[in-house]
Amino acid sequence: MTVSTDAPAVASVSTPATRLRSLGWVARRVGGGAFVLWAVATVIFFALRLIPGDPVDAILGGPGSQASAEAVAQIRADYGLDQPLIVQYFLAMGKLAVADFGTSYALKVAVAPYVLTQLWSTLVLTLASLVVAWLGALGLTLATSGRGRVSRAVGSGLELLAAAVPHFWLASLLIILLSNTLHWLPPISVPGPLGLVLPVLTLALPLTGFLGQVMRESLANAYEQPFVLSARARGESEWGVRLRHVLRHAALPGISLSGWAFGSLLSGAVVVETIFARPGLGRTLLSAVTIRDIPVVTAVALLSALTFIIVTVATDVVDRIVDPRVTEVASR
Amino acid sequence: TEPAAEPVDGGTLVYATGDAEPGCLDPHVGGNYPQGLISTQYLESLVSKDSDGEIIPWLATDWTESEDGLTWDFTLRDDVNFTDGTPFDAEAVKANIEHLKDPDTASSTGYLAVGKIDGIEAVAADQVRFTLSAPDSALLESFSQPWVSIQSPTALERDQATNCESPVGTGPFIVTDWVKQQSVTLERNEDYNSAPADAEHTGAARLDAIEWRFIPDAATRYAALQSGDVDVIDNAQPNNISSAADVATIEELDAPRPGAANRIELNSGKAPFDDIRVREAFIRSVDVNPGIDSLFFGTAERSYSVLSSVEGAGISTPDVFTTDPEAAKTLLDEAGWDTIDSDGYRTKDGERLSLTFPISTNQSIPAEQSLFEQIQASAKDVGFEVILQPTDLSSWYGALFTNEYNLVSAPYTKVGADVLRILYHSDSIIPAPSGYYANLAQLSDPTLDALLTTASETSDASERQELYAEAQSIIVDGFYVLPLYDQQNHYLYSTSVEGFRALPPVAAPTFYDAWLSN
Amino acid sequence: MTATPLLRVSNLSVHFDRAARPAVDGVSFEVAAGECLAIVGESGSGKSVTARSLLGLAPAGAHVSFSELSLAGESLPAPGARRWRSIRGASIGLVLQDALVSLDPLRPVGREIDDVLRLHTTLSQRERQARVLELLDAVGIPDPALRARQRSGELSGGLRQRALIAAGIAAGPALIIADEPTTALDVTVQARVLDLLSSLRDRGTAMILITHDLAVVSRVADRVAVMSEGRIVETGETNALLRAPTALPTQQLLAAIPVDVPRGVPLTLPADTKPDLRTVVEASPEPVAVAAPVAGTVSAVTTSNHATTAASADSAAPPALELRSVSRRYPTPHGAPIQALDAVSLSLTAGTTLGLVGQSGSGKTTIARIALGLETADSGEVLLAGHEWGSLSARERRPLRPALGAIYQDALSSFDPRLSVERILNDALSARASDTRRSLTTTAELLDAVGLPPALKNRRPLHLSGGQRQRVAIARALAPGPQTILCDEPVSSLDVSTQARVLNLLDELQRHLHLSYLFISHDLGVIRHMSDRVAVITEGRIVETGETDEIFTNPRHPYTQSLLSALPRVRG
Amino acid sequence: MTEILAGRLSQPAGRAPGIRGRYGWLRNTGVMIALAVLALILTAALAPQLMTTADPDAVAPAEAFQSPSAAHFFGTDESGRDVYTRVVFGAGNSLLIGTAATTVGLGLALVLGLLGGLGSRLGDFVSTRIVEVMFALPGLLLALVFIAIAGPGVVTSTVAVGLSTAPGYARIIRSQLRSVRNASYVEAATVLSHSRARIVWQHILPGALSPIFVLGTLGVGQAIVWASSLGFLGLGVAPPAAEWGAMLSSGRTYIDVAWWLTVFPGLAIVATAASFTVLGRALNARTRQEARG
Ligand SMILES: Nc1ncnc2c1ncn2[C@@H]1O[C@H](COP(=O)(O)OP(=O)(O)OP(=O)(O)O)[C@@H](O)[C@H]1O
Ligand SMILES: Nc1ncnc2c1ncn2[C@@H]1O[C@H](COP(=O)(O)OP(=O)(O)OP(=O)(O)O)[C@@H](O)[C@H]1O
Ligand SMILES: [Mg+2]
Ligand SMILES: [Mg+2]
Ligand code: NI
Repeated sequence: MTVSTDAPAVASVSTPATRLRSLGWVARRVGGGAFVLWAVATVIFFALRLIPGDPVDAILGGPGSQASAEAVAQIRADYGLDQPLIVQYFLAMGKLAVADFGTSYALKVAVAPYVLTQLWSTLVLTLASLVVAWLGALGLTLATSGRGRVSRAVGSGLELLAAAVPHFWLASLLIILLSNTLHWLPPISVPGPLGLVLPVLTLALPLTGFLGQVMRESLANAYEQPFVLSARARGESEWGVRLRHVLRHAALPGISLSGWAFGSLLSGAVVVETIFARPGLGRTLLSAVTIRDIPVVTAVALLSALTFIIVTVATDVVDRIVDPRVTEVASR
Repeated sequence: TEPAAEPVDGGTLVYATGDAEPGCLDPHVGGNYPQGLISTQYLESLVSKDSDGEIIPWLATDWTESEDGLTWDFTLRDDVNFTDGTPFDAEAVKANIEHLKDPDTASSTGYLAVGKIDGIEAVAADQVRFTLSAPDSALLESFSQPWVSIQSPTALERDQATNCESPVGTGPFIVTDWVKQQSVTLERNEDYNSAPADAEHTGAARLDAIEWRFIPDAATRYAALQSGDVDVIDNAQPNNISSAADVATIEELDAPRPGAANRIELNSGKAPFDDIRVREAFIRSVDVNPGIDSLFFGTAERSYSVLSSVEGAGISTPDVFTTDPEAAKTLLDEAGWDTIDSDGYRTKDGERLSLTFPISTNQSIPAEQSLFEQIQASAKDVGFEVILQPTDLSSWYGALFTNEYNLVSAPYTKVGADVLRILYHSDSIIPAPSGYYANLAQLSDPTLDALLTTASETSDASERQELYAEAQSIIVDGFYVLPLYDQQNHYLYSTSVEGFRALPPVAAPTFYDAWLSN
Repeated sequence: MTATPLLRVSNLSVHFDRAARPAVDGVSFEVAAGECLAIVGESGSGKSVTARSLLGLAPAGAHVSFSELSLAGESLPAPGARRWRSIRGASIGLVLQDALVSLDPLRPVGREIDDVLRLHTTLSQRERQARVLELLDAVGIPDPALRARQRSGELSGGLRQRALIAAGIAAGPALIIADEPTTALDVTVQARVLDLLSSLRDRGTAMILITHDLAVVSRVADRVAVMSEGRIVETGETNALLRAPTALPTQQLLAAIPVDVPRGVPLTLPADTKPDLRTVVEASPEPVAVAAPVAGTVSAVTTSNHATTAASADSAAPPALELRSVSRRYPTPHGAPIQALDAVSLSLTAGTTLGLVGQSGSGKTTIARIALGLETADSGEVLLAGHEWGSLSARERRPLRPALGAIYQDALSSFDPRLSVERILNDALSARASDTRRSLTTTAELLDAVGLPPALKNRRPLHLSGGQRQRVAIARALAPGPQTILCDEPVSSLDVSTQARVLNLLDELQRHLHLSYLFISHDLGVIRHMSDRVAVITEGRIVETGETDEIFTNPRHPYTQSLLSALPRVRG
Repeated sequence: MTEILAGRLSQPAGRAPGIRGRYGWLRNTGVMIALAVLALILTAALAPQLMTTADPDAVAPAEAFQSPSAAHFFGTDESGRDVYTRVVFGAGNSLLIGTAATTVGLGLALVLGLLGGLGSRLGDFVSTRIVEVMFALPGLLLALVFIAIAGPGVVTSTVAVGLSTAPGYARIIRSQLRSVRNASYVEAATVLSHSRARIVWQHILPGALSPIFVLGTLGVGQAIVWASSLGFLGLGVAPPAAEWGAMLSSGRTYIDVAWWLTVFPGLAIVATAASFTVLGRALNARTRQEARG
C-alpha cells in the first residue's frame, strides 16, 4: 500500500488563487440564492392564484364581506387584479426586483416593514431554539456517551422520544407541567427572556432529539478512529479525548444539518407561535394563507427562503472552518 | 359582580382575545366581530341598548322619525370632543356616514347598516337629518352597532393605513400602540365625558390602560388566565368554563350575541334538500340535546329559535324540532330514498343520500365541531351520509359561493330581528359582488319576502313583532334550519376585575366602569 | 545484549471475547535501553495487539493477562488506571500502524504534537511552540513552521508518518514502540524514516519496531522476535537469525520475499495449494495457448495456433499494448494543472510482462486507466494489439474490451459489495466474449484456476481475506479471455506470504494462458521478480526502460539509481 | 427530519456496534421492542377487529368524558366514543398517511434524484435547482399552500407532507447515485465491456437505491408526526375518521378535563415514530455493514 510522496502538499495559505476561488464561491452562492428567490416568488405567485378564493375578499375586510359592486371594481383596478395573469406576474416580479412588496390586502400596511418586524421575532425564537437544541444535544451526548450502558440507553431513549413528539402536544405538556402545575413560567409569550423559555423549549426539544441521535452516532464512529487511540497513547485523559478530538467530529454532521434544521424550525414556528401567542412569521403566514393575503404570503415566503439561504451559507462556512477537508472536496 | 369595595383608579388590565386580530382597527373598514370587540373601547355610537334591549341615548340624546318613516332627525350631544380635539357635531356624523358609503373605505357591515340612508344633512351643529330611500325600522339598532360608530372627521381625512392603525373616537380609551400579532395598547382618555346612559359612573375610566392581547389558542388563553398573566379572556371554551366554576379566583360572564342563533342551514336550493320531506327527515333524525349537554358542560342552552335569545322577537318552537328517527325513515321512504346501500346509506336512482357540510375551523369551536360529528353519526343511523369538511375560512366561503354544500353553520351577528330579512329574504340569494350571500338556506318564498319587507318598514313595535313571528314560523315549519344554541360569547375573568360588563348591542366587553382590586 | 532490561514482558496473553484462540499467547521478551527489538510476523500474528497491551490500550473486548509487565523495574499499572496517563507518551511513546488516519484530521499537526508536551511537561506555551518546531525539524520535516499549522489531510503520507513519530518522541520517552512505521511509505521515504529511528536508538532510546518486512528489520534492529499465531517462535540477534532461521515461520517469511528471486522461479511457500492448471486446461473445450516456460518446470500441456513464447516473441507481431507519446494533464483548483503524464511511450510485447515502477503520484495508475480506455489521453496514441484503441468511442471500444483485463490495487472496492463471488464471476463471464480465446467458461473453472475452493462462491467479497479477494479479482480478469492484463499494484495491500502466493499464481497463469502483463508496482523487489522488461516512471515521464536485469544491475538514470540505493535488503 | 438520519447513509460507514451476522441486527433489545410495537400497530391497521369489537365512530353523548376503566381502557372522548377503539382504528389511517406520504416524497425524490444523479449536466442542474427551491420553501408553507389549493383532506395532507419531505430524499438519492456512479466497481464493469444501460441497471441502481427502504422506514414515523401537526392547524383528515393526529389535536381542547384524550393518541404517535426510527437505524446500520463488503 502506498499513498505518500514527499512532494510538498498544498499549503493552506491565502494565495491570490485561493482568494479568487473563494470569490468565485461567493459569487456562485449569491447567484444561486438569487435564482432560488426568483423561483420561490414565481411558484408562490402562481400557486396563490390557483387557490380558490378571491383576493378582493381579503382586501375588502376578509372573506364573507358584503361589499358593493363599486367597491369591488374599484379594488380590482387599484390592485391591478383586472389585468391578465401574465401581466400581473411581470408587474409583480418587477416590483419584487426592487424589493417592493406592496401593501397587505388585509392589514393595509406596507408589507416589507411589517414582515421584517415579524421576522425579527421569529429569528429570535428559531435561532435561540437552534442554539438550545445544539447545546442540549451536545450536553446529552457528552454526558451519556461514556462507557455505561445504562446511561447510554437512557440518553438515546430520551433522544428517540424527544424526536418523535409533535410540537403542539409537547407545548401542551410543557404548559401543564411548567406553567399550570409548577407556576414557573408564563404560558404565553411575555416580554423578556422568561416568555421565551417555553416556546424555545417546545421548538428545541424535538430538534435536540434529532441532533442528539446524529451526534451520538458520529461520536461512536469518531471513537473508533485510530486518531483517538493515538491521542490516548499520548496520555490524553478521557475528557481530553472527548473535548479535544471526538467532539468536533461528532459535531460535523450536526453542523451541516443545521441549515436544514433551521428550515424545520421555521415550520415548527407556525405551531409554536400560535400556541404561545408570539408574534412571528409563522403566525403571519398561517393567517395570510387563510385569508389569501397574497402580498404577505409572498413576502413571508421570500423572506424565509432568504433566511434559509443565508443560514445554509453560514453553516457551510462554519463547516469549512471546523472541517478544512470540506474545502478540498468542494473544490475538486 | 357585586363591587366588593370602593372602586379604585389605576392599573393596566390585560384582555386576551381569541378572535382573529383585526386587519384594521377602524370598524368601518370591512367590519367584523373582532373589530367590534376592540373598537367598543375607543369608539362610540349614536345610540346604545340597555340590558332590556331598549334603545338608549349615547352620542345622540334624542331622535324623531317622520310619519312616513323616510326622515329621521337626531339631536346630538354638544359637549363632546374627539380625542384629537375635534368637536363632535353634525358635520362629524355626516362625514362618518359618507365614509361608510365611500367605496374606497371598503366597508361591508357598516355599509349594509346605512344602506337605506340617501341623504345626510347637518341641520345645526347638534342636529343631523337622515333621508331614507325606504322606511327602516332597524335604523336605531343599526346605529347602536360598533361598525357604525363615530370617528373624528379630522382623523378620517388621513390615509386609510394610518386610520387603521390609530382610529380616533370619543371613547373612554385611546389607541396608543399596536404591536402586530401581539397586542394593542389602549390608554385612558382623561377628558372622557360621554358615557352611555346605563353606565355606572361618569367621567374618565378607572383603568389606566388596557393591554389587548391576541391569543388564538383557547387552551393557552385559559392557562394564561389561570397563571394570572391575563385578567379577562373571551371565547372561553365550555370545558374551561366548567372547570373555572371550581376555581375561586375566576368568574364567568355569559353574554350571548344578538341577531341569529347558531344554527345549521339546510340548503333548499338543491337536491336533496329541495324536498321538504328530506329536510324534515334530517331534522327528525338528529338529537342534538345530549351532545349539547355533554360537549358544552351546561354552558350552552339548546335553542329552538332562529333568533338569539336576546332578541325579543324570537319565537321558540321546541315542538317543531322533535327527534323521531322512525318518522325520518318513513319520510325518506316517501321521498323515494328507499334503498339502502352496503354502507348503510340510503340511495335513490343509484345516488347516495349524501350531504356535504363544510365547516370553518376559524368559526366553529371544537365543541361545535364535535357536535357536528355527533349529528353525522346519528344521521347515519337513518341513512344520511354527512360529509364533514373542515376548511380554512377562505375555502369555506369558496364552498358556499360555489353552492357546494347541503348543510352549513354560519354565525351572523346583527342587532335586532331585522337579521331575518338579511338571512332569509330571497334578495339575499343574489350574491353580493364579492360573491357573498347571506341566505344560505336559499329560502325563496314570496310570502316570507313580503312579511320581512313589511316588518322592516313598520315602526310599530307590536305589529313588527307579529310580522316577525309569522316569518319565523314559515322558516321553521319549512324545516330550513336546525337551531342549536345562542352564539356563544362567554368571558372568563379574574375576581380582581370589578365592574366589567358586556355592552348590550353586540355583547362586546366594555371596560369603562371596570377597575382592578388587589 | 547484556544491558539491564528497560522493559520486561513475561507471559503476556490476550484473548478476545469471541475468538477461538488467543491473539497473543504467552509472549515474553525484554528490551534494554538503546536497543531495538524488532517483532516480525505475518499479518494477524498478534504484533499490534502486543504493542497496544504494553500501553494498557488493548482493544475493547480484549482480556489481557501476564505474569510480569514492568518498565525500568516498576510494574505497569492495571488497565484503566489513572497512572497510565503519566506513562503514555511520557515513558512509552507509541507510533501507530495507521499513519494516514492516526492524526486528527481536524487539528493542525503542531497541536497534536503540542498535546504531548502540554500533558507531560511544564513548558510554557511559547516554549512548547518552539519545541514543536524543533521536533518537526528533528524528524526531517522541511519547513516546520508551515507544516505545524497544516492538518493531516494536507500532508503526504510520509510527512504524516514523521509527524506521528515526532509526537511519539516529543516527551522523550525511554521506550518507543513503532508499529509498522514504514509500511505505507515509498522506498525513498522509508529509508529516511528508518534513518531517523536508528538515530533515536543510537541516542539511547529503547525501541520496539513492529513490521512484517524483514528487509526493514535487517536494517535497524538489534534483535528480532518472530511471532506466529500469537506466540514468539524465535528470538535472536538480527544477523544470526536472518542468516540461519530455525523456526519454520521465520524461514517462510524469508523465503517469501521476492527480492533477488529470479524471474520465473516461484517464490517458496509452505504447503501452498497451487492451482493445478493441468486439469483445468484439459477440461476446457478450447485449446489453450500456453507459453513455453521462461524458466522453471511447469509443463505445457497443449499449444494452440496462438502459441508464441515470450522468449521468442515474434518481433513482427504487434505489441500487445503500445502507448505512443501519451500526455495527460489534470486541471487543479490551485492554479497550474498537473501534468500527470508527459509524452509517455511504452510497448508491451505479447506474452511478456512489462514492469512499471515509480513512486506514488508518478502517473502509473493514469497510464493504466488510459490503457483501459477509462480515461482519454490529451495527446498521443494508444494501440491495442496493433489496432487503434485510444481514439475510439466508448461504443467502438466495447467489442474490443474483452481482450484487455484489469486487476486493481484495491480489490475490495472493485467488487459490487452486494454480489457474491459467484455472481461477480458470472457477471464477468457474461461480458461479451473475445472471439479468439476463452478457456475458462464456468465459475468453477475460474475459481479452480486461481486456486480457490468452490465453496467460496457464495461468499461476498467482504467476507474474504485479502489474498482470496485478489484471487477473485484475477479470476474475474480472466473470465472474458483476455490477452493482456493490466495489474495495478495487485499485491501491495497483501502481506509477504500472501503476496508470494498471488505472484506465483500470476506467473503460472501467464505461462499457461500466454498472457501479457503490464505490471504496476512501487515495490522494486516485486517488479524485479515479475518483469521481463521494466519502465521507470517519475513525475509523469518514463525515465528509463530496459531489460529487468539490465535496469537492476546497471541503472543509468539518476532517479532509478536513487530508487535502487534506497531499497532495503535483508542482510546476509 | 428524516434527512438528518438518512443523510448519514451516504457517509462512510463506521463499525456498527453489536450488529453481527445476517440476522444479528435483530438481536438487539431496542430493535426487538420496536418490532413488537410495529407488529402491534400493523395488526391494528390491518385487522382492527382483532383488537377491539367496538365501533370507532359510535357516538354516545351520555357517556362522554369517562376516564379509563375496564369498560373503556383508554376512556371515552367528548362524544362518548371509546378512545381505545379509536386509537386501534386510527392506526390504519395514521400508518396510511405515514407510508403514503413517504411514498409520495420518495417517488418525487426518485425522479429528481435520478435526474440529478444519472442525468446529463443539464439534468443535474435542473434537478439541483428544483431541490434547492423546494428546500428554501419552508415545509409547512409548502404544505399550507398546497392544502389551500387542493382543499384539506387525507389525500391532500398526505401529498403535502410527502412534498415537503421530497427535497431531502432527493438530495440523498442524488449523492448516493453520484458516489456509486464513480465507484471503482462500476469502472470495473465498464472494463468488462458491459453496456452503460446494463451497468446502470445492474450495478448503479441497486447499489444506490438500496437505502431507499431505510429512508422510507425512517421517514414514515416522521411523516406521521408531521401530518399530526397539520391536524392541529385544522387541516388534517375529515371527521369522523379516527386518526391519531386529529385525535390528539381535538383532545388537546379538553386537556384540563380529560387527560386521556391526548395521552393515548400521543403515546401511539410517539411509539410508532420512535419504533420506525429504531428499525430504520438498525436497517441502516445493516445496509452500511453490507455495503462495506
Ligand atoms: N478488536 C479486536 N477484536 C477481536 N479480535 C481482534 C481485535 N483486534 C485484533 N484482533 C485479532 O487479534 C489477532 C492479532 O491481531 P494484530 O492486529 O495484533 O495482528 P498484527 O500482527 O498486527 O497484523 P498486521 O500485520 O496485519 O497488522 C488477529 O487475529 C486479529 O483478528
Ligand atoms: N482525476 C484526477 N484529477 C486530478 N488529478 C489527478 C486525477 N487522477 C490522477 N491525478 C494526479 O495525477 C498524478 C498521477 O496520479 P496516478 O494515480 O497515476 O499516480 P500513481 O503513480 O498511480 O500513484 P500511486 O502509486 O499512489 O497509485 C497525481 O499527481 C495525481 O494527483
Ligand atoms: Mg498490526
Ligand atoms: Mg496508483
Ligand atoms: Ni506498500
